[in-house]
Amino acid sequence: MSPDNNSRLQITDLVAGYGHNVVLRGVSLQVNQGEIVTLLGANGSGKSTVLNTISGFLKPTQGTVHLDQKSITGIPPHKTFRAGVVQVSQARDLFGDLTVEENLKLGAIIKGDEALGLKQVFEYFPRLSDRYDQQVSTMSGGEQQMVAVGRALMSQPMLLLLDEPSGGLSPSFVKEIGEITVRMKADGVTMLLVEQNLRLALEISDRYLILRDGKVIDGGSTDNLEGSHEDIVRTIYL
Amino acid sequence: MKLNRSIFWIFPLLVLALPLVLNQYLQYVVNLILVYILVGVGFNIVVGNLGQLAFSNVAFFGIGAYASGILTTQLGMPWWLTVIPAGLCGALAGCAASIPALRGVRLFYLAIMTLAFGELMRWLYIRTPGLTGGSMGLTVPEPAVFGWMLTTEYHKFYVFLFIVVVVVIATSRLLESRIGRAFLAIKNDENAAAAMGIPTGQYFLLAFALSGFVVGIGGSMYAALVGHLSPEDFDLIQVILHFAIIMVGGLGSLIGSILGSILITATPEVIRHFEWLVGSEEWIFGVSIIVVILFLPRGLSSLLAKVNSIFKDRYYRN
Amino acid sequence: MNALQKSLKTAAIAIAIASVSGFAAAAERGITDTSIKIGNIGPFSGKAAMFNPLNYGSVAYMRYVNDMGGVFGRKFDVVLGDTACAQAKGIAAAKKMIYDEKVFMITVNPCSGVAMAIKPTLVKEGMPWSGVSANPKITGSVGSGGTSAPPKYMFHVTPNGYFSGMTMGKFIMTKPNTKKIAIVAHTNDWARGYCDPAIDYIESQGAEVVLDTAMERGSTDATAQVLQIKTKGVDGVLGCLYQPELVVLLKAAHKYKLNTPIIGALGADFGQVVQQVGNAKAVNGVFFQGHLYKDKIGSPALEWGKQILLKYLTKDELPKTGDPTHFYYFGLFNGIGVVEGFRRAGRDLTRDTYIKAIETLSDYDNNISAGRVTITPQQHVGVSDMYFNGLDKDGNEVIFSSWGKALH
Amino acid sequence: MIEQIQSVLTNWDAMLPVLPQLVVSGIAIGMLYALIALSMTILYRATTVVNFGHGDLVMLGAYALFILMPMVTFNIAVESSALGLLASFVPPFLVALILSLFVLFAMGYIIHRVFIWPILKGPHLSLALMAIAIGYAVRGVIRKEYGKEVLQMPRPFPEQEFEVFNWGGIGTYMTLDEMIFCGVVIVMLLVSYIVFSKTRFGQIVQAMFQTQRGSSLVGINVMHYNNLIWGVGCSLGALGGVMLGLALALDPDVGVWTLLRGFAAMTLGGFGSLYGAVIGGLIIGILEKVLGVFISTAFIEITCYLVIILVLLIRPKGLFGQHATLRI
Repeated sequence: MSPDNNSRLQITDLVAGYGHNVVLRGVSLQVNQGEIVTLLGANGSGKSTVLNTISGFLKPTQGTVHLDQKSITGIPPHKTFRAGVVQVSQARDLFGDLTVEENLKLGAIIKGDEALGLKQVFEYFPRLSDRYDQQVSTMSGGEQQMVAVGRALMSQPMLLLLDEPSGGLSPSFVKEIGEITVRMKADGVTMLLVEQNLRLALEISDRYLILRDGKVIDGGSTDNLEGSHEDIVRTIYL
Repeated sequence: MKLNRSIFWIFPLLVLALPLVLNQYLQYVVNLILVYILVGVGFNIVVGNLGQLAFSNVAFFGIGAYASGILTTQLGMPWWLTVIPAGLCGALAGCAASIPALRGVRLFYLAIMTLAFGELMRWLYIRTPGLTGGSMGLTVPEPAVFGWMLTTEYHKFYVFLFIVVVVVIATSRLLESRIGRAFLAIKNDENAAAAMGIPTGQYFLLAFALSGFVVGIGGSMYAALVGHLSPEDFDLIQVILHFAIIMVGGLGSLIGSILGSILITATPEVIRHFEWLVGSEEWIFGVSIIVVILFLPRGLSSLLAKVNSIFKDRYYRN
Repeated sequence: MNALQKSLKTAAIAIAIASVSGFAAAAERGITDTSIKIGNIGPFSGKAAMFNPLNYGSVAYMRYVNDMGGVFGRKFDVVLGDTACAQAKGIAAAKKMIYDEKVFMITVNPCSGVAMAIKPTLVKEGMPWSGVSANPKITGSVGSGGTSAPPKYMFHVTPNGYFSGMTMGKFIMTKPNTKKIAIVAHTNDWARGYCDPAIDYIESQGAEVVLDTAMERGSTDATAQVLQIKTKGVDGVLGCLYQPELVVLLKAAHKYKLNTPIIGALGADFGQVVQQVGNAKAVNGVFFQGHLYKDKIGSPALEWGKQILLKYLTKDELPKTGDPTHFYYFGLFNGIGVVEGFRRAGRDLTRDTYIKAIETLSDYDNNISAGRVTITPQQHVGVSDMYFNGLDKDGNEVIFSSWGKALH
Repeated sequence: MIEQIQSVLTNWDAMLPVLPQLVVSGIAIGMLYALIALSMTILYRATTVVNFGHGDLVMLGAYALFILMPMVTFNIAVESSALGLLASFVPPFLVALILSLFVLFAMGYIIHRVFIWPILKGPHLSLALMAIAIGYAVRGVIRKEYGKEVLQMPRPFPEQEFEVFNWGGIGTYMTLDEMIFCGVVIVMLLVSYIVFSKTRFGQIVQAMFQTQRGSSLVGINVMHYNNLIWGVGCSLGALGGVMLGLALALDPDVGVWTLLRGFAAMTLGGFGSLYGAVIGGLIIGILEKVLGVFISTAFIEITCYLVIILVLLIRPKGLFGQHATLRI
C-alpha cells in the first residue's frame, strides 16, 4: 500500500506488544485529512495499543507509521508530539494538583500558540473559562475530560488520538463530548478514536475499523448504517 | 526434563559432606552463608512476599544476636536454648516494626522509617552497656548444644544446617499455604485483598513477626558463629548486605534467598583470594550489584526457573 | 581429592621439605628455610580505613628487612588480609590466614572488635599475634587492664589502650589543681578502649569525671559538647576521637573560648590536626595529642623511618599528599618488634621459641618509640607509657612527658 | 532518665544563657542539612524517585573539589594566554568549585540515564537498591584512592569567628564558615524558588512531578528532563558536600550521616516541599543542639531518627507536604 497524498496517518503491518506478549499482529490502516476514524473492538483486541504505538509509548517490532508521508515509526512520545500527534489517554493523565489554566498552558509549553489555543479551547468548552483557577483533581470526570481534550488541542495538533473519550461519563457529558467532536471535525481536526460506545462512535465518525486479535478484520463507512448496528456488534464480539 | 520436588532434598544431603573437603576457613564461610540464608529468607517474607519496603531487618538481626548473647552471658543459658527465645525477640521487634505499616505508612516512607528504627536499635545497644557490653561489645561464650561444645566450625555447621533446613522448610510450607497466598494478594493489590475479605492488618502483623522470628534465629546463629557482638556490626552496611541478598537472589523466592546469600557472602572471599585486589571489595561489590540489577532484574532465581520450571516459586508471581 | 591422596600429598611435601632443611623447624607451619609467612590484617576497606597505614608501616619494615637479607636467610612473605573492621569479615580474614595461607603469625590488626572475635581461634591454634588494637582485654594481664594472665601467643609490642588511656589520665592529672574532667568520645570500642582506663585512673586519683559526652562519627559541629563542658567548669578534657572530629572539637572549643586543655588519644596525627584547625591560637597551650615516638614526626631522629617508608612503599600505599603520618610510624613500631622477635628466636624457629624470644625483650631500644619495649611472660604489652605532642609558647612542636615538662 | 530530667532542671539556670547560642549554631548547621534536603527534594520532585545513594554523591562533590583544586591551581600558574590571565583574577577555589559542581552535574545526568532510567518501570526495590549500590561503588572507589588518610579541604578563606550579639555578658558567636553557609543556602533557596515557580523549566518539572505520562502527552521529553534534574540535584548536593568538607574534613563515610539528616529534614518539612525541606533542616539543626545540651549529647545522634519516626507516625505529610504519587 503506497501512502496516498490525501492520507494524514498511514499505518502498515504494525506488530507490537509488551515483552513476549504480542498484541498487534500486523495492523494496517489509514486516516485521511479532516476525517474521523473510530477503532472498534472487544476488550484486549489491541485498540489502545494501536494508539500507544502511534504516539510512541510502545516501540513496534515491525511495520511503519507515517504522518503526512513522513515516517514516525518507533520515535519516542515527545517527538511524535512535535510531529503533530497528540493523544488524549484513557486515564487522561492530567496534572491533578495544578489548575485548569496551568494544565492548558502546559499543553502548549513545547509546541503551539498559547493564546490561539486558549481562545479555541474556550470556544469549544465555555465551561472551562469559568473554572479557570480550579484545581483539576477537584473536578468531575466530564470536566476533567474536557480539560484533557482542551490540553491536547493547545498545540494545534495535526492528528488527535482520543482513547475512549466517553469512558465513565454521564449521558449528558457523552452527548456534549459528541457534539464538540463534530465541531472539531468541522474545524478540520483529524481524529483517530477508540470508543466503546457504539452509538456515539458511529454518530460522529466517518469511518469505522474493527480490530480483533491484533488485526483489522472489517471496516467501512458509517454513512449507510443508520439504525442497523447488529452486524457490527456481531463482527466485534463473535 | 521432568523433575520431582524431592530434588530439593538433595542439596542439604550433598552439603552434609562439605566438612570432609573444606578447611576451617572455608567452613566458616559456609557457616556464614547459612546465617545469611535465614536472614534472606526472613527479609524476603516482608519485602518479597508481602511487597513492603521495610528495612527493619537489621534490627531483627541485631536483636536476635543480642538476645542470644545476653541470655548466654547474663543468665548462663546454653546457646541452643536461646535460639527460640532469640527468634521470639525478633518476632516481637517485628510486631513493633509493623506498627507504622499498620498505620498506613507505605513505600519509601516505610523504608526510611524502618531505617531509622534500625539505627535507633544500634544506638540502644551502645547505650545499655550493662546488658550489651555497650560499644566495647559483648563476648559470647562458645556455643553449646545439649552440653556439647561446638568447638570447631565443623560442629557449628551441622547444627546450623539442621536449624536452617527446619526453618526454611517451615517457611516454605507456610508461604505455600493460605497465609502465603494472602501475602501475595496484599502484595498485588492491597485494597482488592481487603475487599476480598482478607484481614490485611493481621497479615501485616503476621508477616513482620514471622520475618522477625526467622531473622532473629539467624541473629542467634550469628552470635554463636562470630562470638563477639559489637553495635557497629548492625549498621547500614548490614542493610545493604541484606538488601543485596534478596535482590540478587530474586525477590520473593526462597531459592533466590539461598542463592543470594551464597553469592553475596562468597564474593568478598573470592576477592580476598586475589591479594592484589585488597581494598577493592567495596567498589567491586557495588558494581556487581549494579550489573545484576541491570541485566538480571528478577535475580538469579529467574535464571534457575528458566532451566527448569520446578525452581519456579509457586507462591510468587510478578 | 580424597583423604588418601591428600595425606599422600602432605607426606610428599613433608618429605621434600625435611630433605631440604633437615630441621624440626620444617614441621612448623608458615616457615621454610628461606621464608616466613606473615598474615597482615587490617581495615583495607570499610569505615576504619584511615587506620590502614598501620598495616603498611609494618609491611614497609618487613620489606626493608628482606632487602637487607632477611632474618637468618629467611625473608618475610607478607600476605595482606582485609578485615573491613567488621567481625564477620575479620574472622574470615584471620581464618584464611590460619587455615588457608598457613601463616606463621598474624600481625597489625588495628580493630579491637575483630581482635576480640578472633582471639578464641588464635588461642586454640597457638597462633602468634602481635597487634596494635586498643582493647585491653585482648592481651591484657592483670597489670595492663586484663583480669588474668596474658594469652600465651598474643602480645602487643606497642602500648595497648589501657596504658595509652591511663597515660592520658596521668598527663592531665599532672596539671596542678585538676579536680574535674570531661570526656568526649566516639561510641565505639576504640574510643572506650582509651577513655575507660583514663576514667579509672582519674577517679583513682581522687578527681572526678563530671561529664562523659558522645560525639558521633561525621559530626560537623561540637557546640553542644563544648557548651556542656563549659557549664560544668572542668579543668581538662579527654578527647577519644578520630582526626576529623577532633578538629571539629578543637574549633568549637576555640570558638566558645573554652580555655581548657584537650588531650587527644592516638587516633589522629598531631601535625595534621594543627594544620586542619588552621589557627595556631586555637591549639597552643590547649591541645595535646598522644605521642609514642622518641622525637617529633619529621625530625632527624626519625628520618631513617621516613626513608624506609618512602623507599619500600608504593605510591598507592603512601599518602596521596604529604609525608607519611603518625600511623605509618606506629606500623613501623610494631614491625620492628615483630622482626626483633625473629632475630632473637634464632635459626631454629618455632612458635614456642618465637614467643620465648619475644618475652626476652627487656628495655629494648627500637630506635623509634620513646618508651623502651619490655615483654615478660606475665606482661604481654611492650610499652606502658606515652608522651604528648603540643605547641610551646612560640608555636613550636614539643613533646611533653608531663604537664609543662618537655621530654628533651 | 529521671536523673537526667533532674539534672536538666538543676542546670537550667546555668544552661539558659547559652540558649541563643544553641539556636544560632543550630541554624548554622541546619542550613547544611537544609541544603542537602533541598537537593534531595529537587531530585525527588521531578522524578518521584528517592535517591538512597545521594549521601555518597554529596561526599563525592567534596572529593571532586579536592581533586580538581591542584589541577586548577597548576593550570592557572602555567597558562599565560589571555584566558589564563582572566582566570588568574578568579580565585582557584571558585574555579574548582564550579568545575566540581559541573562534574557532579554530569555524574547525576549519566547515572540517571544509564542506570536509573532503564529500570524505572521495574519494582521500587530495584530502584532503591540501584541507588544504594551506585553510592556504595562511589564510596569504594574514593576509599580505595583516598581513604588511607584524613584529607583537608582546601580553604578559600581563613576560619574566623564573630560575636553576633551579647546577652547579659554571654556572647553568641558565629564563624565565617557558618555565615557563608547560611548565605549560600539562602541564595540557593531563592534561586530554586525562582527557577521552580517562574521559569518554563520549573513548569515542566512541576508537570513531571504530577504525572510523567501526562508530561509525555504534552510533548515533554521526560527522560531528558529527568536526567537534567538528577544532574541539578547532584550538583546542589555537591555544594553541600563542599561545605561539609570545610566543616569536618574529607571523609568517605559522610554519606550515611548526610542521607539520614537529609531524610529527616525532608520528612519533617514534607516530601516534595522545597521550603519545607529548608525549614525541616533548620528545626532539626536547632533540636539537635538543644537536646544535646539540655538532655545529653547522646541525643544528638538520634534526634533525626526520632523525628523521622514521630513525624511519620503522627503527621506523615510533614509540615508542608502534599500527597503525591510515590515511586520510591
